[in-house]
Order: sequence, then C-alpha cells, then structure tokens
Amino acid sequence: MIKVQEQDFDVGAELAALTRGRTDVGAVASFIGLVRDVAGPGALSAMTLEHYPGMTERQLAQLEAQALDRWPLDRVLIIHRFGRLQPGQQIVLCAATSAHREAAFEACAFLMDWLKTKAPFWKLEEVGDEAHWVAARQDDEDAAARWQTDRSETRENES
Amino acid sequence: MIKVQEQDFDVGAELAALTRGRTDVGAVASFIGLVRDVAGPGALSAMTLEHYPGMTERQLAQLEAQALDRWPLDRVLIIHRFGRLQPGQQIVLCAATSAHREAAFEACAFLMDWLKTKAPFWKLEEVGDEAHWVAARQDDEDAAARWQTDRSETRENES
Amino acid sequence: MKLLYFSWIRDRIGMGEETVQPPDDVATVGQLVAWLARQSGGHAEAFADPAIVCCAVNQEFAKMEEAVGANDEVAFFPPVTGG
Amino acid sequence: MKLLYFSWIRDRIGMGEETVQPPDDVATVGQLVAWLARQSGGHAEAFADPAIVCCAVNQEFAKMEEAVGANDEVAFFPPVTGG
Repeated sequence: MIKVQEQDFDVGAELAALTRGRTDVGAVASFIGLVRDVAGPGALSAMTLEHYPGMTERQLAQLEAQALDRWPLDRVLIIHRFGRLQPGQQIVLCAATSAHREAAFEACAFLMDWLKTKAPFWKLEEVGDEAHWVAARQDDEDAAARWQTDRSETRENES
Repeated sequence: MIKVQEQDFDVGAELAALTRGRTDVGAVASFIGLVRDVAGPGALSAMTLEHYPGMTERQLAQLEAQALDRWPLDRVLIIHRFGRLQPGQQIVLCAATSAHREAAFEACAFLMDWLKTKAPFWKLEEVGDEAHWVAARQDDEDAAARWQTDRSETRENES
Repeated sequence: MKLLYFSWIRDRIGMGEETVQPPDDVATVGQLVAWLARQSGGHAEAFADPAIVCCAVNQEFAKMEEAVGANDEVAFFPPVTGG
Repeated sequence: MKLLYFSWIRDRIGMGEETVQPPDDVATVGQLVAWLARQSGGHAEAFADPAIVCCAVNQEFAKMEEAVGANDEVAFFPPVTGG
C-alpha cells in the first residue's frame, strides 16, 4: 500500500493494520525516518519536502511491486509525507510483512534505499535565514546499487 | 531498554518514546514478531513461551550492550513476552535508533538473530490435543553466525 | 509539450511549469535541454551543467538519448532526495 | 548445588528445580551430566544425548568443560528458540 500525504501518520495503527486478523504472518520489519537537525541542535528550523505529484505515486507503486516480486512478502507499506516539517517529525514509514524475518528485513532496507534514489522528492532546509536544497548523497546511490539485478536494470531503462 | 513481560505491548507508544523530544535521530528500525500458525489455518490453538527468569534479562542486557558497542546507535529496545499466546499475537519487539538508517537496520537484524539463538526461551505449541516443544532451527544458528567477530567469540566463551 | 521544473531547477528558471513548442529537430531529451538552455538567462543557468540534471518523460526516469514529442510531459529536476 | 531444568528436559526429569550434592569428583558440567544421568530413569532419559543439551552456569552459557561447584546455579535446557 502506498500513501503520499501531507498529514502525519500513526505508526502503531498503520503497522497493526498490516497483520490484523492474520495468523500466518510472523514478521513485520519497519523503518521510520525523522527530520534530523543535521546542522546541530536548534539550527534547523524546518525542512520542506517538495515532490512531483503523480510521478511519486507511480514510482512508489513500482517499488512496492518490485519488493513483492523479489521477496516472499505478504504486504508492503510505504507512507511518505510532503510539505513543511519540523525537526523530529516523521517523514516516512516503510514496512514489509512476511512469514519469516529475513525477507521482511531485506525488503524493508531495499524500500528505503530505493526511496532515497528513485522517489521524486527534494528537501529544502531552513537554517537561520538561509534556505538551501539538500544535495543527493553518493552513499545513497551506492546503497541502492547493491540491489541491482539484470531485471531491475531493464526496468530502470524502460520508458 | 529491556523488558521481559507477560502482557502485550503498544508498538506505536514504545517506538515514539525512543525519539520523543529528540531532533538528532533520523532513523528508527524495528521488528515485530508474531505467533504464526505454522501448522496451517486454525491448527495451532496456542503457543506457550517458557523462559529462564533472571538469565533472560541478563542475556538481553548483554545483547543491548553489544549492539550499542558495535553500531553508532542512540537507543536499543527489546521487549520479549512470555506465557501463553494465541496465533497472531505479538511476541517480540526490537528497535534500534540512530542518526543514519544503515546502523539502525543492521543492529535490528542483529538483535533478532541473536534473540533466536541466545535468549533462553522455549516454545510449546498446542496443535489439536497435542503439545510439542519447537525445535531450534539450524538456519537461525547460521543467521546468528554471520555476526560473529573475534570479540563476540571471546564473549561467548566467558564464564 | 508540457514541461515541469522542481527544486533548484525551478528556482533558477523562475517558474514550475511551462508549455513549449520546440522546433522539429528537437527529438530527444538531450536536444530539448540544449534548446531550453538558449531560451532565457534562467534556463541557461538551470541547464548550465546537464550532467547534474535529471529528467522524467511521462513520469518515468529518462536518459538524455530518450525520445520526446509534442504530447509528452517532461520534467527536469536535480537528483532526488526522498526517504 | 541448585539445578534448574527447562522445556522437555524438565518434562522428562519430572521437576523444574532440585538441589543436589554430587560427589567431589564431579567438577565440570560434563561430569555433572554423567552423574545426573544415573540418578533416575527420567534423568537418564533427559540426558540420553548430552550433545543436544545446553547448559548455563550462573545464568551464562557454559560448555561441558566448564567448572561447577557447590554454590553454583546450573541450568539444563534444549537449544533456545527465542524471538
């Protein structure tokens, strides 16, 4: 399930919904990303997440489909917020459920690595009177590259 | 933080407490383990988790210390239940928080692998009129072995 | 052709969206970038280093060789920073 | 010496806890296992295959060579299945 939204999300409710009434799902791996005051305590006043409406949902749905295709998962959840957020607030929730923990953990790490490099979001940080766009990180590219397979290569090159 | 308890836990509240008031923690990786009806839908009536009070807390505290020592984490949470549980109920919650996602993910997977092989719990499954003890799995041993280092070897051999 | 700009690409061009009619010899993303760079000082600044500009055609990532046509939605943006 | 038994080890022995006074030549976990296996039919059944029995001395995992003494808390159990 994919949700791209401005409002906050309830982690407990979202994760519980993934396995409600189920007795065949043993593992729920999840990740919460928070706005981090990288400039030091009190330095970052806000971070605004801009995104590309339409393409975001499309990329996230493809990401969900790839994870479900690649691991023996029951469900995938990606919630990504946009808009102006304060330090400490929630940005993203990824989760993967499975019978076994290995698939859930791997899929969840995969979702985050790909979100960092494939989801059309951009971050504007406000530090004091200055606002600057956060640059993409090479180590995020490297992290995403470890999931590359022939199939995902092909998919990436599709028009 | 370590909690060994019979009662259920509130995932949302537990995870939120790890980062409340903090603006320097960007990543919360977590894992929830649920009772799985391995014998097929409706076959497993209950699972009873027995443990070794005292040793459990001791092993879990060592596990937390090892994770904090090995990765640049902010906090570690391990909640493990004991007693009689129904299929679909929560058994365990592990979480690790960090500035960055890689450390949080790795530490969380490490916690689960070690819980499977080092935490003194035993599972009695009730299927129909039969009750049987769940055997330890070799693949859990293999999963834990990947975290072995000279240091953890040494620690394992301590009296 | 509908164009969308995001992040500092939009800031430099001074608008988030425009509709253009490039000449017929603009058939690929790379040719469109070269043509756009000549349309204004802001465009020139935004596309000064095409190597750091990403493109999506109809909401899918596209390389510089990719074909573009009059009915496409083409977006330009810096490398993404989601998650 | 205080002994604790868990899971099917306890089921076979028929109790979860006992206090024993093994002879002086029982100085290691392995020697204790061999001595316990002679104490009753249940003990014999529980320790029939020492290779699948785990031990903790004073709440830390212990190997068969590990020393045990009168003041130790010694636990026997099958391989753990936490998580």
